[in-house]
Amino acid sequence: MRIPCPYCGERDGAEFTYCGDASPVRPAADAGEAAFVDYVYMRSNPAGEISEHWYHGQGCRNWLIVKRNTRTHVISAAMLAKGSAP
Amino acid sequence: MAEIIIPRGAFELHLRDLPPVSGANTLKVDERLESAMATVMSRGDNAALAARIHDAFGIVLPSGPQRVSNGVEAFIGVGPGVWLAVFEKAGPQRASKLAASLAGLASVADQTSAYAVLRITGEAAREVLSRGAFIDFDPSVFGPGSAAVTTISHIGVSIWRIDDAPTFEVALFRSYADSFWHWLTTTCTALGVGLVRHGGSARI
Amino acid sequence: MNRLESGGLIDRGKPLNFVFDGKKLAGYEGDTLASALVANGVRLVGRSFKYHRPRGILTAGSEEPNALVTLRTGARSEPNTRATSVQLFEGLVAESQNRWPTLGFDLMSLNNLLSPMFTAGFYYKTFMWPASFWEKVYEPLIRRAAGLGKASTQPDPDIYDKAHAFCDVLVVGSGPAGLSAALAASQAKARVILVEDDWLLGGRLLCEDQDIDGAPAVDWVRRIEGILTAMPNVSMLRRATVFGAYDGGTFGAVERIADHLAEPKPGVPRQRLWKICAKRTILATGAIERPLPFGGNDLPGIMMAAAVRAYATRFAALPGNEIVIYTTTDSGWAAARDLTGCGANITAIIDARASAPKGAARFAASAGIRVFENAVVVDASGGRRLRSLKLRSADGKIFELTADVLAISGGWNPVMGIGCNLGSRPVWSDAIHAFVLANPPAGMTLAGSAAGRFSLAEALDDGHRAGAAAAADLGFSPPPTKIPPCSEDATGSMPLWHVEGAKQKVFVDFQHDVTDADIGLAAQEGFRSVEHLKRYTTLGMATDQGRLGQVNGQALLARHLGKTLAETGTILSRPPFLPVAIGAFAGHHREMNFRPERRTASHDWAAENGAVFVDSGPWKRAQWFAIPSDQDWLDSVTREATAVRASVGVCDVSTLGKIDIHGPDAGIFLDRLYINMFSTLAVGKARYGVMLREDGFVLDDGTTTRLADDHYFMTTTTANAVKIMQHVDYCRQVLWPELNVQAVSVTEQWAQFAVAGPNSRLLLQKVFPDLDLSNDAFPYMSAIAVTWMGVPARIFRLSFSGELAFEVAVPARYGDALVRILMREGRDLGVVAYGTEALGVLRIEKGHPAGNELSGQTTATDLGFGRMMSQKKDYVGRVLAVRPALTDPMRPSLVGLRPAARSERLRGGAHILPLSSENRADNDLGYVTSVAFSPMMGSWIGLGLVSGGQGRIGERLRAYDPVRNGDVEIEICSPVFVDPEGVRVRG
Amino acid sequence: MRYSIFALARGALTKHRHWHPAWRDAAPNGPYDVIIVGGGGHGLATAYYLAKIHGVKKVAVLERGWIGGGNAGRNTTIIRSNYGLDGNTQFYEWSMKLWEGLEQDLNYNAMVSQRGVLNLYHGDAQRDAYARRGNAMRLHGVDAELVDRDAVRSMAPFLNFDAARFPIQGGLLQRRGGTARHDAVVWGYARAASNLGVDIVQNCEVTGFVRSPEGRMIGVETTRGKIMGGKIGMAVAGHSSQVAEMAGLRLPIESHVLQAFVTEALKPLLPGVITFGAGHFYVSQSDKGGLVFGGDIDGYNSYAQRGNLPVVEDVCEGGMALMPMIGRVRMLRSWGGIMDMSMDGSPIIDRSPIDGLYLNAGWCYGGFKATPASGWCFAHLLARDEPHPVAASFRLDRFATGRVIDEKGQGAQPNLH
Repeated sequence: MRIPCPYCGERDGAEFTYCGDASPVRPAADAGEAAFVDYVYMRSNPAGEISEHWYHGQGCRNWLIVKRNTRTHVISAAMLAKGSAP
Repeated sequence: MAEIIIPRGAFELHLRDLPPVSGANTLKVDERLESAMATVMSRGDNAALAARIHDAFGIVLPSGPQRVSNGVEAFIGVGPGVWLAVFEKAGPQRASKLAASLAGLASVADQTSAYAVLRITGEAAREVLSRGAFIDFDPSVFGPGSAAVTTISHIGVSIWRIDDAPTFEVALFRSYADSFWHWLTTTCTALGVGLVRHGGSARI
Repeated sequence: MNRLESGGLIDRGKPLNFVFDGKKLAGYEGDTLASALVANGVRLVGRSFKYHRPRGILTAGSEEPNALVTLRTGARSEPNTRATSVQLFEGLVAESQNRWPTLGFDLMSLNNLLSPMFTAGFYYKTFMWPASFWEKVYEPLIRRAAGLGKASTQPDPDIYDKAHAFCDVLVVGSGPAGLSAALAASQAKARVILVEDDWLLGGRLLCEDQDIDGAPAVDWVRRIEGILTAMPNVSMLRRATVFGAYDGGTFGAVERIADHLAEPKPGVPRQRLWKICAKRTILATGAIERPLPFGGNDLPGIMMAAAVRAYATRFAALPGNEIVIYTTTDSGWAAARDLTGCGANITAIIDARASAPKGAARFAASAGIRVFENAVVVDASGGRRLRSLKLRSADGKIFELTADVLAISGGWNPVMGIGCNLGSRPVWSDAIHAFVLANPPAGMTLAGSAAGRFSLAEALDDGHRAGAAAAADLGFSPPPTKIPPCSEDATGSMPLWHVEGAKQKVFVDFQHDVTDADIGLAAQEGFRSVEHLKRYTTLGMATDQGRLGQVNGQALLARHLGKTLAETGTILSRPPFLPVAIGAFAGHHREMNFRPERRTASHDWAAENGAVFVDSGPWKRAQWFAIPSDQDWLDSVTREATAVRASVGVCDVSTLGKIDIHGPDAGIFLDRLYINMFSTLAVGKARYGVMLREDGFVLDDGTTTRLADDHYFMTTTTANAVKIMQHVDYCRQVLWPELNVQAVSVTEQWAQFAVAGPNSRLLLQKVFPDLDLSNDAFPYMSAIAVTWMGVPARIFRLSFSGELAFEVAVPARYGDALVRILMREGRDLGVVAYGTEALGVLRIEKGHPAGNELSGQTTATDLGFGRMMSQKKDYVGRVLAVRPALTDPMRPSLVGLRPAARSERLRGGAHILPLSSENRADNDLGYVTSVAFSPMMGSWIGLGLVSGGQGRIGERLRAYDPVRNGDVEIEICSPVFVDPEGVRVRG
Repeated sequence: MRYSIFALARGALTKHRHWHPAWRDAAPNGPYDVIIVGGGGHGLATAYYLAKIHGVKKVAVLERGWIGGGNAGRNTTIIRSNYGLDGNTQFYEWSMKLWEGLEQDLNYNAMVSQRGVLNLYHGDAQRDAYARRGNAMRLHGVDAELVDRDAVRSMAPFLNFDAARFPIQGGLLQRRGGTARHDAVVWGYARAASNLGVDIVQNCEVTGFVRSPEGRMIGVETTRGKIMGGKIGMAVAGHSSQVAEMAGLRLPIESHVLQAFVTEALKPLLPGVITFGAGHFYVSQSDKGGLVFGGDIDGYNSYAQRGNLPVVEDVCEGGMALMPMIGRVRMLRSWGGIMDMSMDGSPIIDRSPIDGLYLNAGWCYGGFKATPASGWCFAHLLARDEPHPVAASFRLDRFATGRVIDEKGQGAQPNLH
């Protein structure tokens, strides 16, 4: 897998750590337990396009949002997570 | 206690055993011990930081993975808003002086001891490095001034190219030095490349 | 000798000696092991997998199912090696496999007699009674009979390495299509990598008597090779196999650097794994000839026609003196022409098609060859070699021919395995009677025979187009090139999957002994998808991965089901394309070099002082320091721990993760990371903190110091250093990007030493004479940055041991100097160096949780930190930490333990049960997390997680440890064994 | 017809004309009492036990492709019950007990081979963690032995003891662990279930659910038409989220690819299953002689049934660290299974929030070995509407309550389990 890091350029997937679906957003502190249970545990797990978090730990040390197809592994976009909405 | 403490290079013992003369198909290698290094992290206003650095060093701060040098100081882009500053022949307090001069614009962490930096020069350097790093070192892609943070043999490295010799520098966390040396020497042997000690250290 | 006097690509001036099954033989430079065996008249080379039938060389390529040998001996012995792919070298030693006692007389061939019972899947129907016999009797028998070669039990003495490459266009295969493609792309100035499996470029052109540009094709190959070699933008890998296509245009290839030598030169790898990143790929991997079905079609002497042609043309070796050709293709006739040209004696050509191709009759007549049109071979016979065959003409007449070689040609299957790796599915083409890859993955093109365009002219043209198009696609401008004229070759064929009336077994998968009847039985028993067929009969699961027989088998299945091959389909090919040595994937990451080692700045000093090192993640840490008077490790550890409590000790704690956290919002940021407050911490002060995961369980702990208003220095456990750095980056980049916080790991910048014990202040004062380290000036949990002999240093008043203690940090380059000075200056105080074991003893005596307690299954409350959980702020894990199961008062929580009889030993991992209870899970109260021999207590002590925890203090329970035969009565106590009031630490 | 050596001998004389299809290739014929979605090992086992133990008359198994084509046919065939946490231990042990009598029960040789599973440890903390697990097993009546380095050496002398980055110090041994022939398990259950009247419907993909006006699940839409059923059980690990989505549910599950590998066939070399405690590598040898091995999942969400090169390298590095004599042995094939990775690493066998829909999901690495008990317990749940005692912890609500069963202590990050 080749991940197009917005800073480093395209790199081998082995340089990155995966952290799953980027869609769930951490609820507000007072959102209550159910909201946190949903945020922490429940996943859409789509077969197709997904926006996900990858960490370029062996590169620029940035968290990325990568748009990838889980059926084909084709990556259509990658951006820095900081300042991007999933 | 009136004594002098001596810094230890991470590759000291390995380099000591290398022959000093170069011959055909050799790579010159030495450890950069006289330089100070620091991680410079922008606090948000990259333009102001770049201006301050330009004023201080005459260096145009790179916005991507490049190395820009004025011959004595260099800034290497290692991430968005993050640079590795390298100062040739600088003392152990250099990083804190930099921190003071960039106060408010950047956070600075001294990394002088954290990284062991090998300078590698010679025809075979590109091939040797590409054995380990999944990076395209073709001169059309990775010319002088190019930089990359990646891994070699499971070890995190920062690599930048300095000149057309070609000369590369490879920075890695010093605790990995022995394992990295093993990779370097076995790779050179496999390629039939001899390692020799760099004579002196050029100012670039 | 079956060697021709002239011709071929062998060097008759360089004879090579080799040994097969103990027999000394000779071949030439340029031979494969198989061609040398052919030249020596060796027919029988192996035994089949299941029935142990005698088998000879069938092919001349990597698809060989029969001629598998064990190459070399001892530690270098290499089972299941295809003789057809081994380049002959001086002194080569090979042994046949899967036979006992000898290849000629194999007792296991008794299986052949039982073959009427040993049908597809027979083992699923029997060996069930009695149940205990499976492991003891049946399975050992089956396992012994199965398998092929024997693996060495000695470590592989050779080395392997890895390399990376990038290109615009990757061309796989160097036959006419591949060479044309490489030429076209490279002339357009694209960066090209050409990979060839063989040691020579040329592919089929080496094995056929063809002309290109008015000269022998081999001359053209050499010319193109010369042009490509001279181009700086072309790299060529010979003896290299592209074994897999992976995501993003990444390809794996293995280069066999030294397999053609008796052994590699010192330091030179045997093989190299290439990871190639290509923008465009051209698969010019050719095609493989299909066998034909008839009884006894596995007899030694029956060979693929293309193989017989290759042995004659390239290797100047004839496999027999009386050759019959059986074909359904025009290429079978082309083979006959080439063979005749080499002087082979072809007695007959049988073409199953209604009529032979144009011009065939004239050729046959002039060569004196009998021709049978519209006829099929029904059975072949002989014992351990072919002697005669029976054929049936269209009108049902039976003819019998004698022959020692039968060359068969049943059509061509394009080789497109790599193209299927990313999920593209082959589809059946009625035009060429083969599966083709109609929709290759993006960026990949198939060219020549691999695309089902079988003629030489098509291959040259197709390759050129593909190469030019790939380059043009990337923005290069291919110059116009003339495609050279070449000899014509007809490519007509007719599929033939089944023959009626065979008396003997008709083999479909040769190595695995899958027969026509097995396919029928599978269909009859309901195994009707190609996947079921494969799994039930093992069709295509042999070392040739079905390259030869799979389509034939699938066609038979379709026939049984009354369907077409287009309907039943085929199997998706997965990596590796050809079997790859495990060593090649591992490279030098094996044995001691499996993973890199991290050494602290004091490593050499520790080694000089008797340190025994322990793995702590990737780090090597001193576990204890053995001195001559120590009887054993426990002696060393006890001595070290005692000395710390009595005077002073020094321990390298550099491996703890260290993170610099900067920025105006650093305090608020830390408040959200830790359960307790850090924004309120004063500059120059340190605080112990606990972090949770968002699910409410403990993630990590450590002390964090405020060095300036906008600068904190965080420490993590050694084990979690990398994880916490990632977590910090996640929190500041993803969760709270609005906070102005910068963070970077400085773990490696600082060598840090704990100086602990009542005399630690005395020692430090000697090393830092200008500092006031008194309690008033520098109380517990203080920190200061100083300059020590010209270098920056930091001193912290922290204690993991519960003693008066400090931690001193200097830049790692000076770590070695610092530890030597500390030890020298402490000599008159009786300073000891202590390792991780003593560190463990001291922390267990103080009840501090560490790795064994931070198991990822414990909560802050479990570990006694419940009261640290701030109510005033949001932090990671706050909400889910209060779920019912995490706040259940009966959760196991941290306690101390002591053996009731003080002389007894405790062990970590023992479970805790009530006294005189049954040894049952429902009596399980918890377990022992950490143990140590405490010099202070004079006994073993432990920490444990016990249901009801603190409420059980004083209670007698037992530590039950059946896996080590332990059952020790224990007393639950406070986890703080030493100085519970914390007087020493503030001393 | 009963399978036996005598039946085979008869076949030898009659050209095997007497064999029938192992299972009926049924057409949908509803309404059914229970519809099982998913014709893998778990689904077929569930159907078999529903018919056999609970006497449920009309049971259908719907498979979108061919039975056993998913993870049942894409695993490394290991069976074991060496789990340490309450909830897991008793469940996997029940599975092991069922394995031990499976072949006689099904009259099908699934080649259940109890040649032992040995988990190696390389340090004191790992030893104590294995002791903790082994002791938990013993408290549950499961066999477990902590063996030292010498004992490991006598069992597997070819391992790398002397030049190791992480030297072997010993291991946790479960002698009753081992392997079973994965495809045969599927076919054996299919045959036995079919013989009891279960309809196994292949090439029948579920495309939606049919709900009653009250919201109860009463049937499924399929590529072969609407099929009605009293209860619907999902056993589609790898694709649980996809099927659940049709019912409007989100699950605490991600789909990840796990690669596995087999070498060319070799004469007997390995005694049982060995796992390397300092890297990602485990290995056994099949009856055909191939070394079957694997390691970690690739670690990213995937439905592609294939992985990437870094994991191949990582696994082989582990292999060469542990047994450097396999350097010249060649990898023949690789494959990728889609793992239903749950948020705590443990499975779910429970009612869904929708009446009439039942879940069997989230098997992570444990799916194959769990096959018999999963079928047994899911059948129990479907038939009696209450959890079977040995699967009582595998509840869907445990993520909300915090009663997670997290063997690895990694929290809600499924790619780390």
